[in-house]
Amino acid sequence: MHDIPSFSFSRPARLEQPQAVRIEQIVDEAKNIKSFYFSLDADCKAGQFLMVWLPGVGMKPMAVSSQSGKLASITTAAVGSFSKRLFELKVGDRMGVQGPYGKPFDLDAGKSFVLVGGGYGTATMVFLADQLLAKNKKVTMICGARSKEYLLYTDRFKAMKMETLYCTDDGSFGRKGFVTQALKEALKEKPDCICTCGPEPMMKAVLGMAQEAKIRCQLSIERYMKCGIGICGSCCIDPTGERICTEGTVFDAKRAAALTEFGRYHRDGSATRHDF
Amino acid sequence: MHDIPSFSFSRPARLEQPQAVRIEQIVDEAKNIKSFYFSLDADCKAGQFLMVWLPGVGMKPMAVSSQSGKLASITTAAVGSFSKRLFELKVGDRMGVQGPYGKPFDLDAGKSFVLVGGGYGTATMVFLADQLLAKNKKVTMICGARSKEYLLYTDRFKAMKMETLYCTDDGSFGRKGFVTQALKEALKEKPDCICTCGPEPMMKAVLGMAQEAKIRCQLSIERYMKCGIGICGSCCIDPTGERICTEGTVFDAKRAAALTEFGRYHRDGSATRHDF
Amino acid sequence: MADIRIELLGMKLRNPTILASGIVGSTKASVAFAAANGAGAVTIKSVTRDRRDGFANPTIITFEAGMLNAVGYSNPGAKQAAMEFADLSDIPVPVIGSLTGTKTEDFVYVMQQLKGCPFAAIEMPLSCPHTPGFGTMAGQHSPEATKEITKAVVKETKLPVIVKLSPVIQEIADVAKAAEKAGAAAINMGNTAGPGMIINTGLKKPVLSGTAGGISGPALRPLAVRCVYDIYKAVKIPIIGTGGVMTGNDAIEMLMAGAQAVGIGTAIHYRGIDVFNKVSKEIAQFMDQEGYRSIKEMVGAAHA
Amino acid sequence: MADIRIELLGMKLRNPTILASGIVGSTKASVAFAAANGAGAVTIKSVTRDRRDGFANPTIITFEAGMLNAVGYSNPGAKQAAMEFADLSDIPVPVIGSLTGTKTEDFVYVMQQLKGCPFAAIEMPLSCPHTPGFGTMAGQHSPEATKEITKAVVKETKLPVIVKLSPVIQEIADVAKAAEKAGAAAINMGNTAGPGMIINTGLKKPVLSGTAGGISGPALRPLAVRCVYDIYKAVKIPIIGTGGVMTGNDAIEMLMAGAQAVGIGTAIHYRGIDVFNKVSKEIAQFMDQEGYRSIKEMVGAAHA
Ligand SMILES: Cc1cc2nc3c(=O)[nH]c(=O)nc-3n(C[C@H](O)[C@H](O)[C@H](O)COP(=O)(O)OP(=O)(O)OC[C@H]3O[C@@H](n4cnc5c(N)ncnc54)[C@H](O)[C@@H]3O)c2cc1C
Ligand SMILES: Cc1cc2nc3c(=O)[nH]c(=O)nc-3n(C[C@H](O)[C@H](O)[C@H](O)COP(=O)(O)OP(=O)(O)OC[C@H]3O[C@@H](n4cnc5c(N)ncnc54)[C@H](O)[C@@H]3O)c2cc1C
Ligand SMILES: Cc1cc2nc3c(=O)[nH]c(=O)nc-3n(C[C@H](O)[C@H](O)[C@H](O)COP(=O)(O)O)c2cc1C
Ligand SMILES: Cc1cc2nc3c(=O)[nH]c(=O)nc-3n(C[C@H](O)[C@H](O)[C@H](O)COP(=O)(O)O)c2cc1C
Ligand code: FES
Ligand code: FES
Repeated sequence: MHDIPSFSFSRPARLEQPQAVRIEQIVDEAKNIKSFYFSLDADCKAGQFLMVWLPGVGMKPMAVSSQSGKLASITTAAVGSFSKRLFELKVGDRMGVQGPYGKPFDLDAGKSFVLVGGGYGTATMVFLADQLLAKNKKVTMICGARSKEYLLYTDRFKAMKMETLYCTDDGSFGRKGFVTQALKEALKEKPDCICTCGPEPMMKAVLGMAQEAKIRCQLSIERYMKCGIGICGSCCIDPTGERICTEGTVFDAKRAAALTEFGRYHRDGSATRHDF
Repeated sequence: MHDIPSFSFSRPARLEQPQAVRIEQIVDEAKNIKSFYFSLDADCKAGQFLMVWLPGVGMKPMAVSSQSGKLASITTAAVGSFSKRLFELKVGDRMGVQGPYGKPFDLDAGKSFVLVGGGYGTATMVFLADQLLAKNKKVTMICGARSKEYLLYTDRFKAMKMETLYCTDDGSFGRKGFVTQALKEALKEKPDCICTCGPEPMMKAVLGMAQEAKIRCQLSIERYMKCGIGICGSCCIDPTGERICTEGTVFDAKRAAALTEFGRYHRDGSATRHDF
Repeated sequence: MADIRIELLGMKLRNPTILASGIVGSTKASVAFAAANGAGAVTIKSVTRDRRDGFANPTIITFEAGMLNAVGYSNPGAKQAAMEFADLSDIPVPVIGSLTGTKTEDFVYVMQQLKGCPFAAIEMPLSCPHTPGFGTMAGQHSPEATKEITKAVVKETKLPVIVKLSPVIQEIADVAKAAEKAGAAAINMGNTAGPGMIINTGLKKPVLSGTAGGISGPALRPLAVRCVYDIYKAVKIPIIGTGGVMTGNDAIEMLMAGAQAVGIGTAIHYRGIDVFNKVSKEIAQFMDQEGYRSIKEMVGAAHA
Repeated sequence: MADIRIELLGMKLRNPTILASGIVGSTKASVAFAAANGAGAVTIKSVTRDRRDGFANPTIITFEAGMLNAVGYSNPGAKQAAMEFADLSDIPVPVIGSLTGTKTEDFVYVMQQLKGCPFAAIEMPLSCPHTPGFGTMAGQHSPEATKEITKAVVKETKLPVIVKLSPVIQEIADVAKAAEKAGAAAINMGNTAGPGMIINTGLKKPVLSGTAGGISGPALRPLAVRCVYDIYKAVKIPIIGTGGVMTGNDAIEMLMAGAQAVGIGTAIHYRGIDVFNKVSKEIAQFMDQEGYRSIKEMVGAAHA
């Protein structure tokens, strides 16, 4: 009945609010690293994150580290006030979870993938491996950590149909040295795509190697996040102003290489700059 | 992702606001009665009404008197300030239209129908005849008016595949006398259903005859209406409090007979009672 | 099933949903219709000293986030209303009378006229945002005016008096305290917000004939919840939380903010006249799932 | 196609959509991103004297009728902001600086710090509803405070100063007049409403860490339109209409109420960062269909 154009648009069906979930299981993954399992009524993809809310404490972005049916998990490193309070939770306790958010990895970027994870970035890589293997892709996983006790998911990896290469700075498990060493070797097999998530200097090195070898590369980038939904701007990156929560978290090599800020500095919650 | 029931409900998709429409055609139907045609992007059913808005003047309920494709019409009697201003509009002018609202007639209440219309209530009856004939029902139309010059749709009726009986108080056209006379005869053919819309004393008489003859009967009832959407309560009828705009306009004989107010009194915009 | 009955101002309610004033409610039959569809209690449309036609139509429209109304207190006046509501014996739930006016004397006059009606409580809006001479347009929502009008009406009746506040004042707790001090038995928090305006771009005119109207429905809820939350900290008298309650979860938000019952109006448009039954069922479902045994356990829970 | 360019305070805008303050905007890159997606002009996030972390997260959530935020003016402080926005030569549209403070001296101080930045205009919110010490929580939205702060900042700069008002005051025209008298070059009408609160019923807590937050998006639009309509009758300086503009039709409602341009924030969530392009296209489409040749023809049309 409109003579006048009504310009209707489809409203987001989901309310962007935390929902109360119950913790079903807690797994000690490594020194100061735990996974928290809870039921989640949403489909997550590798590279996406959830906003996790502890009332009175805060709300932080956390990568999805697994999802099987309705059971999903995050994997958290105890580093500061939020993560330490999260560690005090027990099975049966509740927390708020919102999301998932962010653009995920492209699972169809080839047939063979090399995944490079460092620190809790491995959370994203193990979930990506799950999803790639489900699509019958060939996967090589490279994990780095300071030492054996910081290595994540060693049991989960063992049960997965892929090659896993461990690197520790002190040689306490797998090879001694950086993941870049292992990656160099893995590149000899000419994989179709490299995916990486971890400390930014590590990702920057991986990106350089991929570009040199002319192999496709996808990176999951982190920035300070408040809203997760593209409004607050705290995750905007120089010089394009793209929002990591919305245009990211996953960038391909070309888009990542254009980010002058990448590997050099980042901003905190007040938008104050800090060098890496 | 809800642990907590979210109790979602489907929100009405349509905004209940008048939309600006352009008057495409104006037809002089009878003395002080005109039809206004305009394009309407909604499906109307007989028994439903539109809210017609003239900015600075008012907004009034008007029965749908036809719809063919996107072209719909109302038929208005010039009686007071609103309708007289409506009569000043020309082809190409704009007005606001909102709706349609109300529960329509049940077209599947039988195979043969007798329709009894009086005054501008005939607007509803002619549209109902259109819709019944489109469903291959047998239709007999009975129209009443004071005199020939007040009879509506005589040309439209002629073109329709049904019998039409005219009654005028002064015998200036068709038979002399009330529609009840003609209805009495028509009932001899044992129609499946009587439908009526018009002055309330007329409808009350029709209802009585239908009940006596044990023939199904549907009535389109009017009450003062402000919102048309079931909120203001100005159309609530005694003793059930049903809203004519929402639970009506069409009532079957049983429900109508339970309305102690029907045929006896009605309320104005301040809810002050007036006897018929 | 959880027990969703409550006691409020001596009234026993089968559930905490109350038909808000002015959504139907001008006639006894219309509030009976809401009762027949599950309301725990019903409020009549506000009555003024004299008969009022209110604003010309359009008076009620919706937008994508809620509803706008500028009805303008149309009602048949105190004397006719007193007749309409003289006998409420066939309504199975408590009926709350509502009255308003432009001057304190008018409030008192209407109260006197309605004395013979068997209402369970009396409510007074001091908070309509769009009717000249009334509510916020007349400054009735200030702590001072609230105190004066409340005192005068409380003196006039033995019934508990509910004062209905406007969510437009940021220091809402001050107004609630003024009402409490003046003898109010409860706060209804509250009325519509705004006023707001919708312009039809094709006809280049504000749609409501009153140009601006009170905002109700989903758009209003967070504002109303915040006000209930603020008032709960400030007063001891019970609060009825009104504004945008659509679902059981919305009702529970109100309860957790500090309300003991909820008013429901606009939701009738979104979910039908039986929204009272639906919301009550959803409240019970929530309680069963979360292990609450009584409504009381949830009241004010967000303050812990 | 219709000509949708406008002139506002000496700025030439390719279309009447302006990125509202605080939706992205802390960095040059972030406002450039909005410009790259069609904004006719962009506003930076408000800057305060000192660095502020703002409220803890959650700071931004949505509900079915809009958005709630209590960010709390997080920003790196005036000195760092002055460096961030020192060179704007690569941004293809006018950039509006935004500053705020708790005291008049702070407004002046930030203005002095930002003097070197090539902004096209300066905007000052006196209207944040949820940050202690600022806006309505500090009474900055009264006519008196508006006058004092505006005067002080206007003295400090040659740039046109836009004063951003709060929709919570019913007598909004008085505030706009105070701003005009004090030398404001334009009114931005306006900021978020409320504040409002959302309680998570499972965790029994207000979701925002600031408990209450400003209401934006569709829920706000009728309120903002009404305020623009009221102000248009009271002042001669141009108005930027901000609040719940989602579509071209919404923008035209603002224009017809009396705005010369529209601010857009929350719609980025509903329709993506390119909402500026979308709304501009829809405005042009409407104009073509209805036969308008310039934006000017629509400004204030609802008052005729
Ligand atoms: C997309 C994304 C995915 C993430 N996934 C995980 C994950 O799977 N596991 C995990 O343990 N952590 C993850 N983080 C980091 C996590 O959000 C927190 O930063 C971390 O838990 C530290 O918070 P804290 O309060 O315990 O420590 P703090 O002492 O408050 O912070 C330690 C450091 O964490 C960073 N940080 C703090 N708050 C944020 C924030 N809101 N957004 C981004 N960085 C912040 C800052 O660099 C800070 O210096 C992720 C971050 C992002 C952006
Ligand atoms: C469901 C319904 C369908 C209607 N269909 C038609 C129609 O097809 N053609 C037509 O000409 N009229 C129709 N009407 C009546 C119409 O709404 C107006 O009442 C009529 O146009 C007179 O308005 P006025 O201002 O010109 O005269 P007024 O002098 O204002 O009113 C004359 C009488 O009309 C009645 N009336 C006035 N306003 C309303 C109102 N808002 N709602 C109901 N009754 C009112 C009152 O009994 C009043 O005494 C219908 C009414 C209803 C409720
Ligand atoms: C059409 C309409 C008429 C109203 N009339 C009155 C009234 O007469 N008296 C009153 O106190 N409140 C009146 N109100 C306010 C409602 O009682 C209620 O406080 C408000 O609508 C918010 O609740 P809701 O969102 O559930 O509708 C009216 C509201 C609407 C929508
Ligand atoms: C997350 C967020 C942050 C905001 N921060 C500011 C701010 O720093 N300064 C300001 O003047 N307004 C701020 N506002 C208000 C907006 O500029 C705008 O006035 C308001 O959101 C209404 O417009 P919208 O409905 O288009 O979002 C903020 C709004 C939001 C949603
Ligand atoms: S986290 Fe707010 S815009 Fe990305
Ligand atoms: S016209 Fe308003 S309820 Fe029927």
